[in-house]
Amino acid sequence: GGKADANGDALLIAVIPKGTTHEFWKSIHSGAVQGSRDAGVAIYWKGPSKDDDRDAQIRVVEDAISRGVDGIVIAPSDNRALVRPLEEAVKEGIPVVVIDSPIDWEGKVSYIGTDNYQGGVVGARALAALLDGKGKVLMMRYFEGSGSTMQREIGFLETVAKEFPGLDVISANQYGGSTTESCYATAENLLNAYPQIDGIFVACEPTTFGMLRALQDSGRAGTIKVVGFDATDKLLEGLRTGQLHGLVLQNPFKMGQMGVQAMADHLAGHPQPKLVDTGTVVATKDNLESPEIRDLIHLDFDRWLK
Amino acid sequence: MNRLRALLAPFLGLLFVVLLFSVLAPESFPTLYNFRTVSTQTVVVGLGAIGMSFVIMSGGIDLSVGSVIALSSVAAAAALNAGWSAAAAILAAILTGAICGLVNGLLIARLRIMPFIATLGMMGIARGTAKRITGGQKIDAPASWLPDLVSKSSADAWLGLPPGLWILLALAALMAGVLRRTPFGLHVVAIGSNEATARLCGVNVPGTLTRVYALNGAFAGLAGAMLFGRLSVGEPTAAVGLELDIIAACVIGGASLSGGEGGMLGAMIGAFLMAFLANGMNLAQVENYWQEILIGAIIVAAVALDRWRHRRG
Amino acid sequence: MNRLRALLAPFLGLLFVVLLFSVLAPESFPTLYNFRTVSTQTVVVGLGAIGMSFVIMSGGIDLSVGSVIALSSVAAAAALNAGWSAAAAILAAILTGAICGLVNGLLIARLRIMPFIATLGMMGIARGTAKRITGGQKIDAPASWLPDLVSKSSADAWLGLPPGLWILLALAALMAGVLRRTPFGLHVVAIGSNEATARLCGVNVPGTLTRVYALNGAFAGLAGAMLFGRLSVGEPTAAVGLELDIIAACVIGGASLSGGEGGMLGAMIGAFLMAFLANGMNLAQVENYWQEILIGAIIVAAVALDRWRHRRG
Amino acid sequence: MSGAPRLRMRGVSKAFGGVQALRGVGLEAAAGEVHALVGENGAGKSTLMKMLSGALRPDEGEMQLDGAAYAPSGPAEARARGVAMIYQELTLAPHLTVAENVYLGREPRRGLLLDRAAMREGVRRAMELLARVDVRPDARVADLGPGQRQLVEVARALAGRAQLLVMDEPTSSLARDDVGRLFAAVRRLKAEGVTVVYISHFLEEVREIADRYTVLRDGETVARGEVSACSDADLIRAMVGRELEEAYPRVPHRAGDPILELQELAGRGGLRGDLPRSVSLSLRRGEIFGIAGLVGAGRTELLRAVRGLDPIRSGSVRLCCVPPPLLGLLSEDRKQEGLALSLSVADNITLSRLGPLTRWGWLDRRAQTAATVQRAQELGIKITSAQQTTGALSGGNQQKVALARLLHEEAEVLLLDEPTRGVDVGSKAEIYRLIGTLAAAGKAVLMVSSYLPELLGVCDRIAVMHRGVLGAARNASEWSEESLLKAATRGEAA
Ligand SMILES: Nc1ncnc2c1ncn2[C@@H]1O[C@H](COP(=O)(O)OP(=O)(O)OP(=O)(O)O)[C@@H](O)[C@H]1O
Ligand SMILES: Nc1ncnc2c1ncn2[C@@H]1O[C@H](COP(=O)(O)OP(=O)(O)OP(=O)(O)O)[C@@H](O)[C@H]1O
Ligand SMILES: [Mg+2]
Ligand SMILES: [Mg+2]
Repeated sequence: GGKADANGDALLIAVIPKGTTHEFWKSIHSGAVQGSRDAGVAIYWKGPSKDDDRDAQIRVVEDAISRGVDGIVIAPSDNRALVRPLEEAVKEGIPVVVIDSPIDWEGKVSYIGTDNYQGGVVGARALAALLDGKGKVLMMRYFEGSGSTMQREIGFLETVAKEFPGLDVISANQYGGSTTESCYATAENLLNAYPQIDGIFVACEPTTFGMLRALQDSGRAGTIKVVGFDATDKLLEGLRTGQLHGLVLQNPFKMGQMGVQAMADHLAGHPQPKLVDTGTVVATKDNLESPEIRDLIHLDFDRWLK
Repeated sequence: MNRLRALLAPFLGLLFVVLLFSVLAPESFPTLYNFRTVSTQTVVVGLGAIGMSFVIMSGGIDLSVGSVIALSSVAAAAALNAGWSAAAAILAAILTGAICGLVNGLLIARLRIMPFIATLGMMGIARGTAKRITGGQKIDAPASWLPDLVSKSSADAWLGLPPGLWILLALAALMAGVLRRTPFGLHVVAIGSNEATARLCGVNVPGTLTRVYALNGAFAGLAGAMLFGRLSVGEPTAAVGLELDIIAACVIGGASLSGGEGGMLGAMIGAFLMAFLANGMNLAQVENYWQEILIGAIIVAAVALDRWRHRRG
Repeated sequence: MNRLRALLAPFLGLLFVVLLFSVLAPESFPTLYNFRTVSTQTVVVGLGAIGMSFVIMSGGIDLSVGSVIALSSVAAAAALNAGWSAAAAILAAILTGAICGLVNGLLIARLRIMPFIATLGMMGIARGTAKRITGGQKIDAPASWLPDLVSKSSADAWLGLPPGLWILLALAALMAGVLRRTPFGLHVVAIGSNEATARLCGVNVPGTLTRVYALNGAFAGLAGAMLFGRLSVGEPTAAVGLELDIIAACVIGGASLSGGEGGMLGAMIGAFLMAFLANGMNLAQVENYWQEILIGAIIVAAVALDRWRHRRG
Repeated sequence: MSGAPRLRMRGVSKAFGGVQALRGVGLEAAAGEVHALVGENGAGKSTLMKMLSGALRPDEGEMQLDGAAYAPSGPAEARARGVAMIYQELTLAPHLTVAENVYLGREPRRGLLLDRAAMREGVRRAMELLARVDVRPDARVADLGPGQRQLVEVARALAGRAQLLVMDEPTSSLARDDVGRLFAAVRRLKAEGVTVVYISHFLEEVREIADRYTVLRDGETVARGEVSACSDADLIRAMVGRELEEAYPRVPHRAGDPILELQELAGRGGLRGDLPRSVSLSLRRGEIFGIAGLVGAGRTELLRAVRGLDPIRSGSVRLCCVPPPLLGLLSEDRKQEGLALSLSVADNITLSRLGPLTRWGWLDRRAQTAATVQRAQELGIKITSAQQTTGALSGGNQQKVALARLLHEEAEVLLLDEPTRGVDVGSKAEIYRLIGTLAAAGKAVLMVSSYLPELLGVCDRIAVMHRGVLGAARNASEWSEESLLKAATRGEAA
């Protein structure tokens, strides 16, 4: 943290998301702001100009190194590709805390995030509970090469295979694609292909949203049990109206907050645990108003981002 | 006639795809409901292809439509949020698109910047503006009847088909007439065929080109409104690369990027061909990458066939 | 001379950007480390722009380079996985690119399909193939010295600058010579200037064009190897839309898409201009969308200026 | 009204960048007059007429129509004022039909739509005037031959009810009969009181159709008067600015061994892809062999097939000796094919044979410049530098650059397609002298031309092509213009 003086009095910590266009990142941003207030540091929030573009995120890391920040908190868009630039950061004396998605790298101070595989496991159990352990199940994937969703998808499929022999996965090889409208069109097509489905699992916000729209539009919303991921207003509304039945929620606010806090503590010389699981919970229509879930979904972004 | 013969290959291609998947997925593909689904999926690309046909006929190209569609979908959402009616929101989207198109047109017609470059610039400008307006987020909008236009439920259907499909077909027919039956359309084809001639014959070339790009922008705007209807949110990162699908629809339908050749019916066939292909592959559980490979191959094959037909006369 | 005067505007633009951000971010922008950073960020686009310069000079365009770069990065990773050396992996990437380019060239030169269409088709085919090979996932590869080429750490540097930058500059200088000083280069320029004349003069037009696209593919392949070096994984979904950045670099540097005009130095200036702009905006904390808007505006302005200069003579 | 001429132009000037194309030009023409505008290449004829048609605007000077000021803002206004123009370069849109081309820019409308019936009717009437009803209004222009295309161009001017009709080299692609029909149409218009400004490099056409003339030289009016009151020599002197000793300078040369033999050659050129059909000839070193024929006879296609640019269907092209002598083709279409106008003069001249100018595979620019300067001196090409852009040269000099390329190629067989098309009288004589010099140096020349006097004046032997079939060759002295024309239209070598 020797560069603190060059940047004024406060330490400057770069917080680097994978993208900027999902509400998920806004929650992380809010948490990071909260963390910076708690710890009395300054943060520098910068995402890649193209979402989910690894090279673009590498550039942001490189530029942060050039800028001489005191620490980097990053949600890496790839568990390998970001290793090298982050190693370079460490070489330049900039420590790194990893949040949200894991990375195959020992040099990090700490990983604070969801165990994505576990997210898939939780989703599988929730869906199985909704279906009483039997029925035909469909899973629509996100786009090719998306690491965290792939972990969830594997977690889901392996859990179904291991724990729920009564569940029959009838389709799991179709990708929705990286944009909302391509997920939507694929969801429409899949629903047409399978008139008889009992349950659906989708592992991220765009696929959940696309599936919800397709179900609404085909008039089948509510008749098929759906477990999706993440919470946006549209998805929560779906939950309330009984069109979605479970949303696996992560705790992005906590990731941002703890990420910045951990970095500040590390810079202050306090040792940090290597791994912190921020946990996943399943929100359902019934537990929506419970305090645990309310804290996760009703963020008033203006408190942090205005 | 000549122009009809040019449509034969894309039409046979469409027929082939439809028959193929009717065999591969007999339960789900050849159903009225699935046809309604494919229609609503085609509306956005189809509307874009109507405007793009004019641009391509005039010898130009517009790379900015994907971005303009996204910006217009954001505009529609913002208008609804501001308490405007659904009709007013559609108009706002069309107007947004038309303004972007107008700027393209002025750059191309007045400053004489090549269409590829001018619209490449606009591609970044419109996309950046959309993100600027929304702060990079999806924006929600209150409920309205706009999404019903691209609904595939029979409750919203007109004569059994989605309203969006009727709108698409009606506009395609109307604009085919404009292209072939009006002085404006004749001027567009003349510019694409030989711009110097058009100029010497007293055709207002800059004015016509400006109108062509503004028209294309307006159709992109309408497509944006329909995209908003489909997603029910305005999304600044939507429709990335959609311009290439739209151009591909026109080209598969027989349009020539050197201008003067093409037509509305061909563009519609091209748009439906791509939509049926994607739909059929999903239904038949074909891996996604085959779709990319096949669409690429079809584009090349369509043009190779056309070249071969031309050479044999 | 004429050709140097055409470079004035992009060069002044580059200078302006560098000075501007040196003022806006005086601590971090004008440092050697940051310059090394920007250089490595430019290598992929810069290598692509070398090949693309030949294509654009010949009056063509290649929309498939982004996909080909991704496919080549996958090929490099696969080669390393198969136990090949880093040098062999680079060769594998170059060869993969060259084969894609060769197919483009044959479609364009032999079947006489327009470059826009042929390469639009290849764009889908190469991307789909990359996904097919990897099953849609990125593929890991064992450690090698390949990533050091695009490392910006001073330990890997040659004479204080990243190896990748030296490679880029050396190849650009070499290919500038090839373009201006060899019969092949002169034939390329002649084809771009007037293809019929080139044919009349006994230039082997199909052969030359085939070689131009194969060469461009080979450079895309090398760029893919460098991208693999940056990412240290082979990624089928990488470099989407990168072709537009590469074309923009050439155009900002003064190339004309109607052929016959342009050059290597200009393309390099264009590539660095875009990289410095993105880097400077990150350092100066400018929001992302401004970057998109500004790059778009710069493309248009560069060409508008060029047109204006032309008209004044 | 009666006192003012139909057209009066005074003090018209125009500059393109540094080039002063016109300086203070004046021109007057009365109603019902055919006025010839003549001058060397680059004299400014087309530029002057483009002011009238609204395609260009004068920098200085004034124009009047029937005594009223005339300053059209564009082609549309010019046409509204009754001025029509046939441009030198064919200006048709190939994807449109004949009717659409004729009415482009002033379409008859019914409501918001095009009135196609009226368009068809108008075209039919114009074609009747030209006695060529075989050109259908609904045919696509892309499907027409070059002669028919030029007729469409003429029909466009005729259909417009013009008071002033400008024709810029309207006969360059027309067959003899069509020229006759065109002149008949012009006479009819003249009788109706229409004023025609007629630009041509063919003095015999001027003599046949024009009443009065104006001569331009270097952008200035140098002579005007009654056509009947001046001789060809007077006109040429005014155009060239000096006495032209000889229209067809002869350089002595002798024919040697055969170098090129064609036997029953048939190719795949032309609109229907079957030209030429059957060509047999034997060409000798040091010989100038001329080929006459109507437009569309397949002469261009013959040269292209021999040069290897178009595929050969059957028959053979045999060249003497090993290694075979080089063939060089001079294209009839300088702008579209002959030259890369945006490249330098040096590149254009040396492009076809860069080998000797390279060392270790790299081009030696100094050797290239030296070779260029040498050719320029040999042919008297006026250039300021070898790196000058070719497009900046005048038409005659451009043609010489194209010829210089054949010299640089060291071609032994020169295939010259319309080597003097659009070239003025003075430059023509220089090109003829050059052709003679080449023959004297032992090169074989196969020359296609539609201008019969030059074939008769330059060639040793001449054969006539009719519908893709080449007739028997005879010595030039055995032909006359009449016999050539007869053979070209009827196909008999008698
Ligand atoms: N658009 C232009 N830009 C630059 N120079 C031009 C342009 N048009 C004509 N010129 C120049 O103006 C001069 C007059 O050209 P113009 O075409 O009027 O000659 P012309 O008498 O019609 O010759 P020709 O008999 O070859 O048709 C020439 O020097 C020509 O190079
Ligand atoms: N199918 C075609 N499409 C386009 N242009 C053509 C076609 N055929 C010929 N031309 C061009 O039209 C011009 C005149 O060619 P034309 O058909 O009169 O044949 P030609 O044999 O060259 O006539 P001529 O005997 O007078 O030389 C040439 O420039 C030729 O290249
Ligand atoms: Mg002229
Ligand atoms: Mg000819």
